[in-house]
Amino acid sequence: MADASYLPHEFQYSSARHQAETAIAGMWLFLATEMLFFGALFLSWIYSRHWNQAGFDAGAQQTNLTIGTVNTAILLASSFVYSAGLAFIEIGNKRRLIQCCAVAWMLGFAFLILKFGVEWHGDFHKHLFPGSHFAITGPLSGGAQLFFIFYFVGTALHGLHMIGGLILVGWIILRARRDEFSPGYYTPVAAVGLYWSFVDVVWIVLYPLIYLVGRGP
Amino acid sequence: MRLWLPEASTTAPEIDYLILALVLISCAVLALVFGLMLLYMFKYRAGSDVDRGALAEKTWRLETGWTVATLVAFFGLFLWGANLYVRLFQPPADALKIYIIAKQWMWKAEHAGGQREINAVHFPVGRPIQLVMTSEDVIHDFSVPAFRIKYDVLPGRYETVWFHSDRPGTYHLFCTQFCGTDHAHMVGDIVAMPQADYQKWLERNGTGETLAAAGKTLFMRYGCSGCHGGNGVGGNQSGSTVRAPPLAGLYGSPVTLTDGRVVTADDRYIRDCILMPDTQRVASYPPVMPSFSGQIGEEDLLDIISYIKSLAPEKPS
Amino acid sequence: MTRRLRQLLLAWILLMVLLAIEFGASFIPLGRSARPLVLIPAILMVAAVGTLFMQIGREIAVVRLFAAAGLLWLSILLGLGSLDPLTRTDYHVQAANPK
Amino acid sequence: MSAVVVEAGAVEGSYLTDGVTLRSWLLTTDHKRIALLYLGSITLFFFVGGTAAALIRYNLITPQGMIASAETYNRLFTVHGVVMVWFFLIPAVPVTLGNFIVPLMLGARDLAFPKLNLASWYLFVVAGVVVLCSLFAGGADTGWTFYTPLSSSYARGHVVLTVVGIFIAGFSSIATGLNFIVTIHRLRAPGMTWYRMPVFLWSLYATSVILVLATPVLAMTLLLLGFERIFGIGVFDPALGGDPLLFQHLFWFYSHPAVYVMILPGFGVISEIIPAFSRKRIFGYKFIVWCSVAIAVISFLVWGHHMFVAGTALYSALVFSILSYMVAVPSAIKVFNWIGTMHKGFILFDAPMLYALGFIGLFTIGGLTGLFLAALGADVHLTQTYFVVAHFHYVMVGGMVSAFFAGLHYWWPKITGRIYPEMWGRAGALIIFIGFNLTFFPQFILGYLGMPRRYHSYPPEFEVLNVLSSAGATILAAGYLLPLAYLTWSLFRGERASANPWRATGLEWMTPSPPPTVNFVSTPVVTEGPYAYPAPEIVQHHG
Repeated sequence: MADASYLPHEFQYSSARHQAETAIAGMWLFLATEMLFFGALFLSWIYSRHWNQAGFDAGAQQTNLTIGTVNTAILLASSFVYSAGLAFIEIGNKRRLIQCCAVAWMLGFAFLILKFGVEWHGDFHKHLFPGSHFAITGPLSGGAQLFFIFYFVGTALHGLHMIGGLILVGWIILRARRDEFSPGYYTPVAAVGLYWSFVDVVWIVLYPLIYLVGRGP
Repeated sequence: MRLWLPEASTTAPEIDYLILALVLISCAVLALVFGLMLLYMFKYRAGSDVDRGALAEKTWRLETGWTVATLVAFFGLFLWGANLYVRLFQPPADALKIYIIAKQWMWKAEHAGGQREINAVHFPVGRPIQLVMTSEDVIHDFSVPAFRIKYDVLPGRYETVWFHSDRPGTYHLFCTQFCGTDHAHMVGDIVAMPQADYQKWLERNGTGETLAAAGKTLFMRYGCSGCHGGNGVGGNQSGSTVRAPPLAGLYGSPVTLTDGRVVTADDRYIRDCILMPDTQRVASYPPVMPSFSGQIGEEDLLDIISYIKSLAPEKPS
Repeated sequence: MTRRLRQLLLAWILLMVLLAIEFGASFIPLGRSARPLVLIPAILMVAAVGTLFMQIGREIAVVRLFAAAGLLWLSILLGLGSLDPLTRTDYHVQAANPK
Repeated sequence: MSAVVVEAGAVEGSYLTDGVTLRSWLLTTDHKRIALLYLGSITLFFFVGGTAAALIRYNLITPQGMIASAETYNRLFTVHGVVMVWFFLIPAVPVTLGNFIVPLMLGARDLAFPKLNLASWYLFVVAGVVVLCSLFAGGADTGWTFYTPLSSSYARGHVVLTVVGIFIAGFSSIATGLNFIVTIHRLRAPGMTWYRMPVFLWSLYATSVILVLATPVLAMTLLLLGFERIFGIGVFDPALGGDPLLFQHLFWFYSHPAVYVMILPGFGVISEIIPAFSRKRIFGYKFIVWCSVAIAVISFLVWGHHMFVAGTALYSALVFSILSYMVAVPSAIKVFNWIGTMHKGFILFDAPMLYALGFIGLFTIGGLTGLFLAALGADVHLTQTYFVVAHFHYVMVGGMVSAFFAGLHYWWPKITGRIYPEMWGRAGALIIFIGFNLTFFPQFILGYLGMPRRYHSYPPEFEVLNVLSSAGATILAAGYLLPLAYLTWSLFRGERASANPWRATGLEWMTPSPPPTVNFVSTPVVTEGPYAYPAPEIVQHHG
């Protein structure tokens, strides 16, 4: 962070830089808690798959691999663009920051449309929502339903995090338009960037768990 | 008021020794902690002018000393407890099997001869007894304090405990896993009887139909015989169109699964085959068996397993 | 284009390559129990995002402590947590002796 | 770090007089005021949970149960567990004493994220209101452990509402823990190196590590439980191929470390009080602080000992048993160090010290009986009986609640600027110690004799011990009402306290009682380690 000891800061800190570094550290610690939050979901994946491998994989084969892969690429791009925006504000280019945030926001939005508007829609259409009308019947039905529980819970929670992220990125755009950031003060941009990338990280793990592991030969 | 608990099984004294050892260790530590505390409270109270010179500055040696001492003691206790635990859950091969089905809020017991009882388990003294237990709804727990045994009874799988009692008598059976409104009423009697009395009891309560006989009827009714053959001799040998493994002599023998594992066909294995055939495919047979999950009740299941168990190995022709 | 932007672009390309590898790897015929190996590229991608986008190396040391703690505790949860199902034998497994 | 100069005019009066409107309290970001807001909230919950406990003991006076309906009894112990665990024991010391003292001890003006601190109180209040709503709507009858499939498919009460309350309370915990960790890392006063931090700070650091890393797992677990109950998703349901033991693993992954959340801050409080009232440097400082950290880590490795008879794998039981012994070692080390601190001190018997001595005794009993439950063979007999109930009440009530009262009395002059009546304080400590032992010691014997926990009625041979326990509970209840009365009295009538009434060390005693809003007029500079009490021999020669 650029040295900015002349900037205002809260009274428990010795400098604006001290405060900025602390805020970023707090964000990282929050992300560590998020790791454990999703960790519990991953443990349920291990259990469900361990006890019902064939059914679980049969469920995975019903997922929409194309959308899943495209969405992964979209999120990676979004994270990349946002990071670029952060790099721009570090050298004082506010216009580029706003542009990058806007692109990142739109990519994130596209992800949500594809995920919930198209993919979930298709899944419901194919009766893949667990319950009495579930598409897969026979001995593999239970395991396949467990898979789709993991799928729906996992993508819904990730989707909620995405929506939270979109709100935060939108907030950064608003504040940037009000000219509140400078090379000396851009802590919120960096903190939201961490969160945005973390949402990406969660998806990077969910993607193979949902689409790839069960897609055996 | 009674402050002792009968030691009615062969393992009970062993567990009591371990508990006694723990009590003695605890008392020694408590005597040390309270003793030192009271001593210092008196000796070093603010008003006393006892000598306080030559304070121990080096704490390192003392710290390491008591850390190592606790570690060694703990490791010993671990080994002692672990050894008991492992033996507690390895039933001897010759144990008499009694089946237990738990449901909100009662215990049902079934004997091989078809005798059924509720909230009571009668068994003979002088030989090991193995309980094969499952639940129809929530998790319960089969606990007999006089035998020092306890194990959770889960829905959807068999758990097992065993004991060996030499003391005839009636003991408490408790459900010790909270299971809903009448949890406190899910209690019963464990009745240990001399061998002769047990025989009489069996005869008095006999229904005329053993578990295996009831199972044979069910084996036909659920259509098992369609593929596995009328006497469980296997498909293709009795004119059936589907090739299914023979069941005669299956119980207790090793089975090779498609993924290469070799398992012993016991109660749990047969149960899983019926309910989740998908996970237990036997090598060299086509995966055609449907799951009977949700279609056979726990009691019927036990009957069918008893029937399969009763099928003697075929004589080689 | 600044050095940082070039670095970000390269990071993104690296991520896309890893994604392609992962995607391709999922078509390799693997046994059911070996399938989770396709997670390896994903773990590399996570590491790449953490170091290149989130720039964990640039922050104060305590940040790396927090991230390491998160990972350590995650591994405790997954490791000890799966110890039970992976070693739970519902029936005795004997040494394989093909007849 | 350089000192920020605060104008002299900014420190007139104390944090209590800096704004007297309701608004100035409800929108405050001052850690000291938030601590008081929390103190009020958890006191309320302590008495809600306590009332449930009293009714439980009342019911158990006769074998058939004094309360007609088993359903009511089941809901009572569920409320007791939920309220006491999540709304008293877990928050108690961190959010009240911790919130107040941590910045003062560090020489900081506030926590790192004051708004987050206030938000955590509001989350706590919302969570509490939700749980109280579910309580008034009839409560749940699952026990605080919510085992599936009972809680997901069979129980009738307001399980989802209760779970939602706990879920929200979890975020409050995370916010507090996160705030403490970051504060301790980043806002130490100049010269306050790690090894110059009082043990209380190390304890709260370790506590916060657990709060931050275990609570998210609980959040996901409760979420899955809620989904399972509403949609029947089946992750924990064997009928669909799910595993009810997964729920227990996830639940105890949180709840076992949470037990250490309840006791570690207690260790910290005791480690402040024993040196202060022995007028002596703490014995084995580095051992004590690293034991706190060790407990925070190892406590995550032992959850399986709650499941020795639950149907887990044999190997996993063996591994968890030996790890459970490992976590007992650091606790044992601490007990010896406290006693070592008393050696050759000048021991004063003020109320905080009496509570602290009670803590050592009761915690030692609680800890030792934990060894019974870690020993696999013995656990099979003792688990799920009153032995377990007695064991964890010795640790949590005998240990943690005693420590909370010890700390509350110790820092009361600092927090309120008033002195509590000393004789009443000592009487309270004594009555609680006696009442506690009468209540819970008989339960060890009941447990050995096989009386299962959570029983509304019981076989008549257990009656005498149960009556004894209930009789002790009345004494204990009186013991807990006493401090409520005299502490409240002292708020208005108590003698004014000086800055350092105990002549204790620590930065919190270097600022006026009650402290000004900014805590310190000028940022203190730390030049020596904690507990710099003069060596006993010097005192003896000159004093």
